[in-house]
Amino acid sequence: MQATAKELAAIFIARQINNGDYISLGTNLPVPAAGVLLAQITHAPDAKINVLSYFVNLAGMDSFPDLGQIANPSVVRWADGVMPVEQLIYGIRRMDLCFAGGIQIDRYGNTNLIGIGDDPQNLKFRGPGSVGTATVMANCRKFFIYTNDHSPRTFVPKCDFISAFGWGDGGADSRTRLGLPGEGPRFVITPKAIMDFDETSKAMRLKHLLPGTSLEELQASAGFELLVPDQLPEMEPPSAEELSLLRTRVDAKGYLRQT
Amino acid sequence: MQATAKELAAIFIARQINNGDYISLGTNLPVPAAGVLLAQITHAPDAKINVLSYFVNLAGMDSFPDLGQIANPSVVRWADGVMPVEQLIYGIRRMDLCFAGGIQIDRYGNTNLIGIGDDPQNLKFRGPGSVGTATVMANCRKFFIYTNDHSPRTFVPKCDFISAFGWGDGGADSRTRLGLPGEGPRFVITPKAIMDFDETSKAMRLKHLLPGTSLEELQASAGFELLVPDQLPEMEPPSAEELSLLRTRVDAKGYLRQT
Amino acid sequence: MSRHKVVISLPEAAAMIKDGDRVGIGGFVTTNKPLGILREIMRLRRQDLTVVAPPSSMEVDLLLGLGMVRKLITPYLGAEAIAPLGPFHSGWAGKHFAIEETDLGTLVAGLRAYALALPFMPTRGIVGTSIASLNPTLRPVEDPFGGPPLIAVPPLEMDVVLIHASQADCYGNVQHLGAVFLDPLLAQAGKKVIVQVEKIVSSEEIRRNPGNTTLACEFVDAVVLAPYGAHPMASQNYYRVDADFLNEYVRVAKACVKGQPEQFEEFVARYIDAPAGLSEYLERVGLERLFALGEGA
Amino acid sequence: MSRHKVVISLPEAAAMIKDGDRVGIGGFVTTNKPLGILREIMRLRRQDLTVVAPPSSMEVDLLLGLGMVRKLITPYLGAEAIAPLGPFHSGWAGKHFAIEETDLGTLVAGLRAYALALPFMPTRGIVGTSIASLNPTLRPVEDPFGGPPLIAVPPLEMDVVLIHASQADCYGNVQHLGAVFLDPLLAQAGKKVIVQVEKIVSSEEIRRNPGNTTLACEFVDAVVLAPYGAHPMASQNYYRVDADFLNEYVRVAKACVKGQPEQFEEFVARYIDAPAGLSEYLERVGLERLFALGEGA
Repeated sequence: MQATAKELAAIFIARQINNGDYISLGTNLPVPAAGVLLAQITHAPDAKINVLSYFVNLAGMDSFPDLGQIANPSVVRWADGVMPVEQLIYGIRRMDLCFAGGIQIDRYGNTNLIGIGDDPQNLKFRGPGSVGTATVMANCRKFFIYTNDHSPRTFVPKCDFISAFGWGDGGADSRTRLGLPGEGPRFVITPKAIMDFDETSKAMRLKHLLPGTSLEELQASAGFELLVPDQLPEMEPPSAEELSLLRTRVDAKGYLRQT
Repeated sequence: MQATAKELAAIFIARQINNGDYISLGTNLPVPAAGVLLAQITHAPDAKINVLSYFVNLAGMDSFPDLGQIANPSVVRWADGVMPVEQLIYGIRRMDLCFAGGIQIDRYGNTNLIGIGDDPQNLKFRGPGSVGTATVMANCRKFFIYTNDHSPRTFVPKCDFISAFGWGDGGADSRTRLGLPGEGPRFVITPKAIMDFDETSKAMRLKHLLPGTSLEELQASAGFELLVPDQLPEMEPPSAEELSLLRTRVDAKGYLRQT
Repeated sequence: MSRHKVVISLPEAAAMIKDGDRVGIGGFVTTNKPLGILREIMRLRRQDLTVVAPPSSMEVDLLLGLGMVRKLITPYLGAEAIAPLGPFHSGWAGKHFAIEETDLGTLVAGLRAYALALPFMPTRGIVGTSIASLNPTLRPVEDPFGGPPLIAVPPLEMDVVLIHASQADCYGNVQHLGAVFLDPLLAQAGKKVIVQVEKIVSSEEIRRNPGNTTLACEFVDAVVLAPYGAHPMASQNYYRVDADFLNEYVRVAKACVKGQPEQFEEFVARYIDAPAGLSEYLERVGLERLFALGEGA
Repeated sequence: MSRHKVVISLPEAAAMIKDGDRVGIGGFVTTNKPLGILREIMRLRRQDLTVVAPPSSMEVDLLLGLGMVRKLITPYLGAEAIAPLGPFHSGWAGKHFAIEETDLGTLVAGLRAYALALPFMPTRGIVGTSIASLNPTLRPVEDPFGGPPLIAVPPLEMDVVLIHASQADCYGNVQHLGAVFLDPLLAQAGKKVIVQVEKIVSSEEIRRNPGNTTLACEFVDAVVLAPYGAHPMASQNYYRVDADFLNEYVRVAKACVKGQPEQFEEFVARYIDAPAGLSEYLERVGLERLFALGEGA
């Protein structure tokens, strides 16, 4: 079986992780979770993974129980430590990588978990809330944005509300001007494509198309003009080992193989 | 044997403690420690005692090992919990009573653990430092000052430096003006006397003379004019039970019976 | 004199919460939620509550649906993959209750400011976000060292904090035996703190491992025995979340928001109003179902 | 690929501290002091150090006496009843080294500001005291909610933090098995963190009780095996403070401050410069003496 787009997305994420990185894994983001786990059992055995209240190292895991629920209590079997939730924030100086989702994502990598509408007192749709994304994405060294819904509903020119600041209204100095310590969003990852941000304008830019999506289709999937570079290399294909480990030890239940 | 002045001081302290008070016990203050322990085994079995890193309840103790070293590791045998030192400050909203010492104490209840001299770069004598007294005395509901050295060397008109703020330059609003949450120093206790503060001026005022010290002698023991009320009642004498418990269960080694 | 025991009954605990109170709720998303006490308050339909909660779930959505909440302060309401959104939270926000916008860092800053008796804590975490403009309690604050301005978070006050934990002694020393979430911080910042536990153990058992104590009695005003008291949420070391129960709730609550309140009213009658206490509630849920939520079941 | 072990030798640990570094020292007064690593640094006479320490004792006084410290930041230096004052601290302050005046609350605020990546933390704790005027790094800050002004404490930076604990695994997960003092905060705020331990245990032993882990490997860069490494200070669960040794130190240090350095120089030669490593130091102290410091001895 060929690698699915979600599998490729997870493999892309895995390859971005450096051995020794301190990574915080939020809940309900199975593709980023798969990427981090794959990195841990391949080239990043020293990656330090925080799963809500637990510090874990999964280098020795035979297989992971359920990607659909990363904050599974059974994670405790690999726990080196238990921590109060404040620790997430109090130890943020050392955090290298986090993941943000959003009900809206705009062209400058701002995300919205607050709600949709003009009037905050009369929203069309109230989101679940910012969780810790505002403070964590402001501070942690870098972050990736992930969503399963690559459509103009999610990819909007401007978020109705911003729960986690990306590059604001654009510009390489948009974070430093506000004094935000973190280096900001690095990639936006979906089952259709992988995007980064233009170095100067910080507008979202296509990096890799994932299988099953054409450039035309992708351009129609966002409510704003996505930058497309002259050269659009394909993502380096997964090795047999990456795919095999992903399927047997990280995602045995096949969450990423469902379409 | 008659009660010694130190024993009376400890009994006075014990009587000020309400059942249920949350009390933090600093180190190297055996008389206040004895007072708190005596209260715990008589009328305050629910007093909540913090000894540095431990939360203890000593209501069931047979006898206390060594008043000279209250932060004795053996205290852990009565520990209900262990806490990081930040907890002292982070949980300060609930703290009812603390004790401060000082190499200088002035007429408005300010204390100095920093040093003696005019020039901070060239002190005549450098003290051990403020420990936690600045922050704790600013915040905890009330505090008592204790010293063994009731002499003009310690009791000065004005501290060379202030490590814990009492009533500043005097006046009942001297703390609220600065926004300090705690109600300030209530008593100053020594083996010679017990003092409180005038309600309006907040100048130090004699409350009880302790046995072995005359009024004249006491007035010569401070480098400032101590207020003396018209009525100077003696401290209510210790009951046989108070003295017996103090000697058998709190201070078996007789620290307070040495002169 | 002997030590005073702080163990009280669930109705006594509920009596400590008044109309108009600011109520803190411990636990995290679907774990360690004090539903034993909360159901008692729901039965009494306390009004005009301000709810302060770390990432929360259907227990808060139900308070919203019962019309008990005036203002909600939580960084998240949902049940992750089981149910990403609370029906009343999503549908009624701004209409039937107000939201004081926050995130985890802002919540921690406000609670810490209160515990430390400080008028504010600065944060950089929400600079540039909508939280800074949507939440009217926040103010800009200059950096006295010359950097860009920050946001000042005022103390977050709570009249009563409700917590669920594994065990406590009768004097109020509590042990979670697992993750503590934000419970210690909530306890430090609460004016009154009530902890419901699966089990009351001896003082000797607590003192055997004082390092396991997560809330010393300094920070606990009352303890309530509430076995299975977190149901339908999970209780660390005891049982998993009852996903079927949550799904049933989400179904009837969604219908209610859409104008069909009948099934929601039945649900409330059956699980909140009719049972005389925790035991009757648990009997209605059914022991077989409860046992099936245990580890390995 | 297998996991990288972070265990290093004492000389390797000492090589991580450079002249001019800001060094944090864990523990509390006379307990859990990282003397194994400190003695290595003393032997090398590192210069121009800025020392950041929670309530500290003779280990810091000795650094002062050896002329290694440019600036000292500690709320307390002494050994309680054993020796209320450090001779070099009392006698040389302002003359041979500078003091950045602080108290426990101010220290915690500065460390927390650094860990949180904030430009300052406000405190009310030193308003009205001399600390606010003696410490030039502090600034007044307005309360944006209209109350009286507070003091802003800037981030307290540390290049290396040295900690002593009971045990760790080879990956850097540390367990104190007792009080943690300010060690977790120091570790969160340190750029590099080195922990010396009485015992290195297996990863399985750590994972048996992950709740006992006080510093997860996220906050630890290196682990050093140092049995009896806190001597002459106490080590929780292992041995008490060696009061005779401290008294000897105080005696020779006092004489040195008074202009008679010979005995202090002998002391330094004997215990710091001559021993080739921890084992030789401990042999000079004598095993019988060390064993007598154990519980029940």
